[in-house]
Amino acid sequence: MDVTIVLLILLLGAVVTYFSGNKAASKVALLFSAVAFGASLMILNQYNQGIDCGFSAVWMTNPNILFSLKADGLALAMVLLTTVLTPLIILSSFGNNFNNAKNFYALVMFMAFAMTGTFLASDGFLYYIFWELSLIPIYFIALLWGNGDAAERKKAVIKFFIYTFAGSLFMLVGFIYLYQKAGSFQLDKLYALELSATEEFWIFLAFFFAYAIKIPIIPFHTWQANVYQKAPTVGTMLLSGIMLKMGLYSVIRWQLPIAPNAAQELLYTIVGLSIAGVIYGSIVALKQRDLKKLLAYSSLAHVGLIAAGCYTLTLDGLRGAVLQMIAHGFVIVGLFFAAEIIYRRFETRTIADMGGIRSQSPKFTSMFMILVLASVALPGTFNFVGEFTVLYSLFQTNLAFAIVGGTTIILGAFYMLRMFQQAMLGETNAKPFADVSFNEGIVFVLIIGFLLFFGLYPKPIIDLITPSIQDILVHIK
Amino acid sequence: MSTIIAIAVLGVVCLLAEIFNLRKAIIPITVAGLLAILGMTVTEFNTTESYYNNMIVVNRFTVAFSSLFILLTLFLVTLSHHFYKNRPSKVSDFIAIKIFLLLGAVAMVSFGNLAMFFLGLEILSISLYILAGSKPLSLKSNEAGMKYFLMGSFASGVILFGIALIYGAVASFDMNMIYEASNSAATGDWFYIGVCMITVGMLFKIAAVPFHFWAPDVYEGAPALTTATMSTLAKVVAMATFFKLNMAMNGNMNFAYETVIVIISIFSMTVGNIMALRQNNIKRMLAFSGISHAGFMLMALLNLSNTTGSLFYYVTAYTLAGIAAFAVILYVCNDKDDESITFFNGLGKNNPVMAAVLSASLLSMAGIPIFSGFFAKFFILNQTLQAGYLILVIAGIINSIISVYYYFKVISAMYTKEPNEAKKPVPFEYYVVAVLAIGLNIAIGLFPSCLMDLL
Amino acid sequence: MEHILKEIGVETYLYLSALLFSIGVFGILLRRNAIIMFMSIEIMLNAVNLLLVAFSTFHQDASGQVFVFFSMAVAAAEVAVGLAILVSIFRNLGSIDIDNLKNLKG
Amino acid sequence: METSFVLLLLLAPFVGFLSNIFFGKQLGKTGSGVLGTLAVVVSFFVSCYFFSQVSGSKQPINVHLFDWISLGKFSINFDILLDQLSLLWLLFVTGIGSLIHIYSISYMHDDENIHKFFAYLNLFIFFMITLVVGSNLLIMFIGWEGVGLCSYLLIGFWHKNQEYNDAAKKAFIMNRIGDLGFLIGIFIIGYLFNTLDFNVIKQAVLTGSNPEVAGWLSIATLCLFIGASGKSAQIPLYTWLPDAMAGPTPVSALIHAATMVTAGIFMITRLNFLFDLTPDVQNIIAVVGAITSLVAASIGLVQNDIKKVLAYSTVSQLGLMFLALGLGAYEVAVFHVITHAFFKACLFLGSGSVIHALHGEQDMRRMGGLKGAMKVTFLTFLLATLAISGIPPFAGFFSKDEILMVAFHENKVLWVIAAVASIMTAFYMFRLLYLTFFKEFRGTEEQKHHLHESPMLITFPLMVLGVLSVVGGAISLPGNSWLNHYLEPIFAHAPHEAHHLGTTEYMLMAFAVVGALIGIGIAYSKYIKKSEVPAEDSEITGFAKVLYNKYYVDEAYMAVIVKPIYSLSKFLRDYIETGLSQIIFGFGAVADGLALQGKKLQNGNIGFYLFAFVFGLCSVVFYLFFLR
Amino acid sequence: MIEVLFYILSTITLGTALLTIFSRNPIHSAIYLVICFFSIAGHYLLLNAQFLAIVHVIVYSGAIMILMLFTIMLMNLNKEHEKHKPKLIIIAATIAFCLVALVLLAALLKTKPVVESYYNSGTDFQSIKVLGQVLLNEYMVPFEFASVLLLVAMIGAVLISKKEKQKA
Repeated sequence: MDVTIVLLILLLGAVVTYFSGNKAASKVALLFSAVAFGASLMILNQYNQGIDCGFSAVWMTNPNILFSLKADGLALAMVLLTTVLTPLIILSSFGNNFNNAKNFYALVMFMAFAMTGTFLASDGFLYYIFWELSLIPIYFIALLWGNGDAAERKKAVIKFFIYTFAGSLFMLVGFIYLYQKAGSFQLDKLYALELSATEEFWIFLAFFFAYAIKIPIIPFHTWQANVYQKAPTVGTMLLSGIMLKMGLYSVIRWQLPIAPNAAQELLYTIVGLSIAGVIYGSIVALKQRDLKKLLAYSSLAHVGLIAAGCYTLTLDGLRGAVLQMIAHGFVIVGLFFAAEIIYRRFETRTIADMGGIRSQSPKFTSMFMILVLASVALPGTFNFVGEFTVLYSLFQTNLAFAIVGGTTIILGAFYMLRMFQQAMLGETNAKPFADVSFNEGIVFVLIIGFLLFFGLYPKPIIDLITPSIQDILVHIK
Repeated sequence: MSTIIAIAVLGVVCLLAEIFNLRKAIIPITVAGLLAILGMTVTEFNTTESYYNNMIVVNRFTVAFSSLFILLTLFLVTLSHHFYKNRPSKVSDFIAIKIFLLLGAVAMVSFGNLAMFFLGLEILSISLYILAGSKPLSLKSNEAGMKYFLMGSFASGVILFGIALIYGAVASFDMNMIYEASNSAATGDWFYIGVCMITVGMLFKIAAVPFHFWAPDVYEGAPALTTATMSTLAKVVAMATFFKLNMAMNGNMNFAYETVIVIISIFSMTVGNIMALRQNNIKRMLAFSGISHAGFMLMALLNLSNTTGSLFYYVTAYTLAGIAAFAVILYVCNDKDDESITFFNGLGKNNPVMAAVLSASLLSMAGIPIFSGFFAKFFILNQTLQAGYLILVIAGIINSIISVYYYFKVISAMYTKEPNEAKKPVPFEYYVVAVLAIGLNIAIGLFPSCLMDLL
Repeated sequence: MEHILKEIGVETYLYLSALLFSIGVFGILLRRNAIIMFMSIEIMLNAVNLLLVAFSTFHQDASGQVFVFFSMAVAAAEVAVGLAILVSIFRNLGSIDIDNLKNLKG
Repeated sequence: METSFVLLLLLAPFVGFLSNIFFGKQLGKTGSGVLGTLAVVVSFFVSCYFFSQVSGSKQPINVHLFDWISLGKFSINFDILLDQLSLLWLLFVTGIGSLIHIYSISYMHDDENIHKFFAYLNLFIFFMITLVVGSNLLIMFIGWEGVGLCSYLLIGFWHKNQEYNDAAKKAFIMNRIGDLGFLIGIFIIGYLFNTLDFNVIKQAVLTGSNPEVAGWLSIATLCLFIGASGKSAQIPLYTWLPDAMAGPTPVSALIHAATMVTAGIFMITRLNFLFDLTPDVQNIIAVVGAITSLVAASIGLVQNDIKKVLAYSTVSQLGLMFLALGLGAYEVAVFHVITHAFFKACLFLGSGSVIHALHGEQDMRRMGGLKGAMKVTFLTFLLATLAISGIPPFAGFFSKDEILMVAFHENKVLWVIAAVASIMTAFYMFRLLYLTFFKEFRGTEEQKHHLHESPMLITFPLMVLGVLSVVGGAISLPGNSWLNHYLEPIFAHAPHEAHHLGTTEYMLMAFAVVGALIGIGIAYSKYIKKSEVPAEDSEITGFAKVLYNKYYVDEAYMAVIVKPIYSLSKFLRDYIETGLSQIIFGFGAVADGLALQGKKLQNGNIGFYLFAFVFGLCSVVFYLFFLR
Repeated sequence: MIEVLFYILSTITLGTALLTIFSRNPIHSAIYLVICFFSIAGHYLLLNAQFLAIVHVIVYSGAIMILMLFTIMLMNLNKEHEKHKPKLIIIAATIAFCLVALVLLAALLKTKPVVESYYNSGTDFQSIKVLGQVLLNEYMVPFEFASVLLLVAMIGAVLISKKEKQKA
């Protein structure tokens, strides 16, 4: 059994979901995504036994392109992240009633398929295809099932699409250029390529443009908050939980090993930029009125830190970044879900219109609180492991980076607690607020359980990703 | 050769069918005939031969492109059935003209002599003038026909002048002689002036900037099916012919000529895309999009020896997407006076399949992966970069970005806006053509090798 | 008349037809009367025909003259179609002024 | 065996937390209280067990639980270290913790969320234990942040009041500022020593000093001190502690007086071998400590909220402890931590008892004359007040006196500051005592009617703590210190046994006592003799007003830090974000503008089209034949 | 003599061509054009292409121009239909004319003059017989194509100009 099975299950899931009719769609999608999760667990098991789960077949001879998937620890970790979060996200949407649910869930499944492919692909061209492919479903999800004024939403979504598309096209140019040099899109061939300093610089920049927009690193982030706000929560979760990680993962998998010298050269600039994003995102988040927007900016701050970790080019940096990616994936999904739950009850996302929820719904409050705490990287949560490692790597690069980047723990606490206070605490709200339902509770419990368990015992994940990161580091150094 | 004869016979048969009152049978007969011809052509694939004093050449290039043209005509003829429902007495004429148009098209890619080239070109052009003006009662159609006719004849004159100069330099119209002359140092400058004028004429035919002005007006004014023909068949015929001419006449293209191609390519892409941003008529929008695609296709000329496959792939991808898009446009705008984008509002609700087809074809044109349009662009860009024109590649990239905007404008109109009219049934032919064309488009996207390795 | 080209030179024919061609271009740009524009196109085509015949003599080759036949056929066909379109325009518009055909733009 | 006991020690409060969170409602009010208390008592007994083991064997106990985080060159394990220092802390944390739990059963009985209260308290104990027993800095950091979290939860326990929530948030964020320093310190230490384990670091430091390490080490210790000053409320991060009095009084007693705020002292003591290497930083610590103690004491002079007075007193006492730490007298600091825990817990619980009796009244201007109605409370309160004022032979006298002595030996200026602070302490503590318990009752009639002594569950802890305030000094009597002896293995250098009791020392003691008596005397003359009652808020003028408003530090922080950040945030949100957005849309606008212009070019005029054609033709020909 | 004849004919050709495009009455234009065509036929004769000359006169003057004249008369266009042209058009047209003429002539002038001798192969290459052979042997396929072309034009002319029954 190789990793194609996961892709096939997800793709099949998308098709079956589409034909299953509006009523059954969500359940079918849940079923298939759960099966995909099971399959990826089996792959993981195989991998741990030392069996190679990669797949490779000739796709085109002219130009020379292979359909090749590589399943090392890093890729598997990200695939697992995707296949874990997808069922959770689908489950979280059970309280919503979407028009045309079959289309919606089919798109969700398709997006999961594309993102999984992105994580697995080891041929640059294939990777690019999956990368772009994941854009289309989210475009439609945000456009058709989003909220707010239709015209503004359309504007935000098309901006998002064009912006990210623009970035990735430059990456495509980079890939074509590399292909001219290497005669292949294969990962190892590209790794082995000897490029001149100028070439590396431009290749690095071409990739950076794509990733900086996707991640996003400031000042390329302007699409983010609006799309997060306008998209339906499921879409926001997919975007923030998984899709951002595509960019970060790609930095580790593609950009750094292909252009290591340029990365070394630009280290300070780019780490600096990423860290500036941390501060910027945090400060902007402080005074947001819209809960989803606030979370979007918090996400901006967090991924800025992760990106900074990636670009330090140290083992700790890369490892911490991957850990933090996973942790952030979970926590942000949880937080957006909390926002969605409030929206389901109060029909508002404006923080000022909330407040006083705690006394009505203790369970929800506790769960939300834990997620908030995880997001501010309280020790004991998985986020702390990642953030600590990343900050340590920043420190190894430069003390100032660590100090400035470290302000995230202050500012993060600042805006998150401020939000929590305004949204949840205070005099009991006049509007009734039902506590979490069973379905909702399950999602929270799973996410929280994951965060706490791996916060105390991250070893399995660390052991899974470390060898592949070391492999990559060999090419970077 | 047999292809050409068969097509001519089929055209005459159409005309005869009208005489014998077999009007109903015309389209089925034609479709069947075209299918047979297609089969026949494909079997010729590996032969390389020339007929009648090298008037007609058959090789992989001609067979591949001829097959594509036949396929496109097949689609167009199928669409005709419903499109000309209200003008039953003219069906035979329309179909016959389309078949003869195909004849001209096939002649244009399989010529071995400039006389054949010129006559093929004129058959194609005149057929199109007629088709463009084929709604005599509509002033728009008149205007389109007139504009196209005047400018097309003008371009024909320029091409003819070029041919004359080449004849003056080579003393023959035979392509083999011309090829030799182009590679010999002794050839006089007349030859190059001639090449230059033919180039300009062909640039007009593929609607490259600054010879593109006719395209939007004519596309908009002509009846929709004619626009479909022009934007798919006619455009790629011209492109293929241009490519073939360049191979024969410009084997060792000099740098200045390449520069001209680069500049025109960049301008075509940019002007086409930017102008398309503000269009409200979908045919007009597609005209501009076609101009930008012409710019992309021109890139193939910069790496002549390697790009045949890429070009073929590109034109196939582009035309299949175009046919699919026009099938939907015909369905939506059949009973309307124009083709405003607002008619597409809510198509996603009224008719999800057709909306999906149109979305897919627009995505393909925009170059979004898994649709073949992406691969087409990728292959072309790859070859261009191989030829060392990074600047052109970047211009192409930027233009792809711009193009996304207007393609997505239509897509989002289909899905987000409320329909402004009741649902109407989809004619069977439109449905079949749309699905088939987009299916083929996606299929060649999944298996690009099947076309890339042909040439 | 055997050696007309020896006396006049093929270049002179070139210049002549180039000029004639230019006049055709001039006409088509200058006039807005569709019929006159057609005539201008005919002038252009004739310029080319003249050139072809000159070259044919220059090369002592018949194919140039044969090509002229095709060119004439094309000219005839074009005129036929062009006039047909013109007639329908005249029916609709009562005029053949090209300047009235500006509805398609933008 | 040891592992399971360690787990019991750790998990007992955690289990208490979980069961209170999940089943607290079902257990009923008393039930959840008892459960919570039991959990801590279990931990207390386990601590006692370990204490007896370690003090017997003098061998620290090391327990490896599991691997945790791997970093580049080393990995961090979840290990437990039970040595003399951690056990000492464990004892008084769990001991005082147990007492306060007992107290809370009654004190919080009327609160609907009492099960949550106990859950949080248990969680706090759990984290405090983690903090204390961790064998490396990162585990300490877990506990460190964890207690911060519990502090946040408990300060904001009455979450319907947004002011309380503000206070909670402030506490958490201020702590986080310190935590960043702590984290950076951890990084530097990890970088220098490739480990975070205390014992390994200690070995590395003791066996050989790496010269290049020194510069970094100063930064590291400074950063750690910043961390400590956040948690232990030193200048400039002290302002959260007085606000933290928003929480229920047992919380103030447990977290914000006895245990959590001493975590900073614990950490510095734990790492004494590092601080010893960086005298510059030690000096900074001493100065900061002294100034904090003076500033806080001066603010305490005029406060009218009973808990606020105690809060500033806590800050002031913590300052004294830091002074001792800065002077290298770690064992003295520890001594004062312990005695302070006794009498300050007693004071807070006593004030809680008073507040309880007055149904939430905290303003001393509305109290008075309570000694009749609340005898036990008054008595224990008096003992504790005497202890904090430094009257022999109460516990506070010995510990405070040792600090003053050390200061006198090391630096006279610091000694003067500390002495002044001590005098002030005596004054405001007795001011508090007089205003609360003496003279006439100044509250409403209804309150007066309901005045009563608190129930047994409240007075029992008071009595225990009162006794401890009296006798607590015995653990480190001058000249014959059990504590110093006990802690010896912890320190890199031998404790300051230098002050054998000579003339100077006796002089100093006498001076301290006299100073305290002067303070008491002033208070007596003001509030008993002249029966003064502090003025209402609006009537306070002059320097007193500055003091009353805490030197306007909160306002300054607000104006200098918080407000600018808010404005920046608004500015970024309203201008920069939209601006950046507009730049992107700008590209679109440019293309759009071009499209509009282009539409004019596409004018439908065939003449123009032909002209363009001709022009293009000519350009191409011209370029190809004349320009190449 | 031939030279003189050539220049006279050339003058007539260019002059009538210019008159064609300048004359305001379409009928006059047509008549000038016919004269122009005759002069071109004269050129053909000069070049010894008698058959072509005759065909030329028949096709152009006899067929095409008659067609045009018919159309003009059919539409009753002998009056001046054209409005006053804006200056811009005149300027643009003149510029275009000058450009084309200059560029073409300059390009042609720049080419090396033909120095090799004009040869007379002596073989007959332009008699009717030879032309017929070339046309129907070598150029048989294009010839057929030309017929297709005319067929298309015929169908098209009918298609466009035949009045249709009014559509529903």
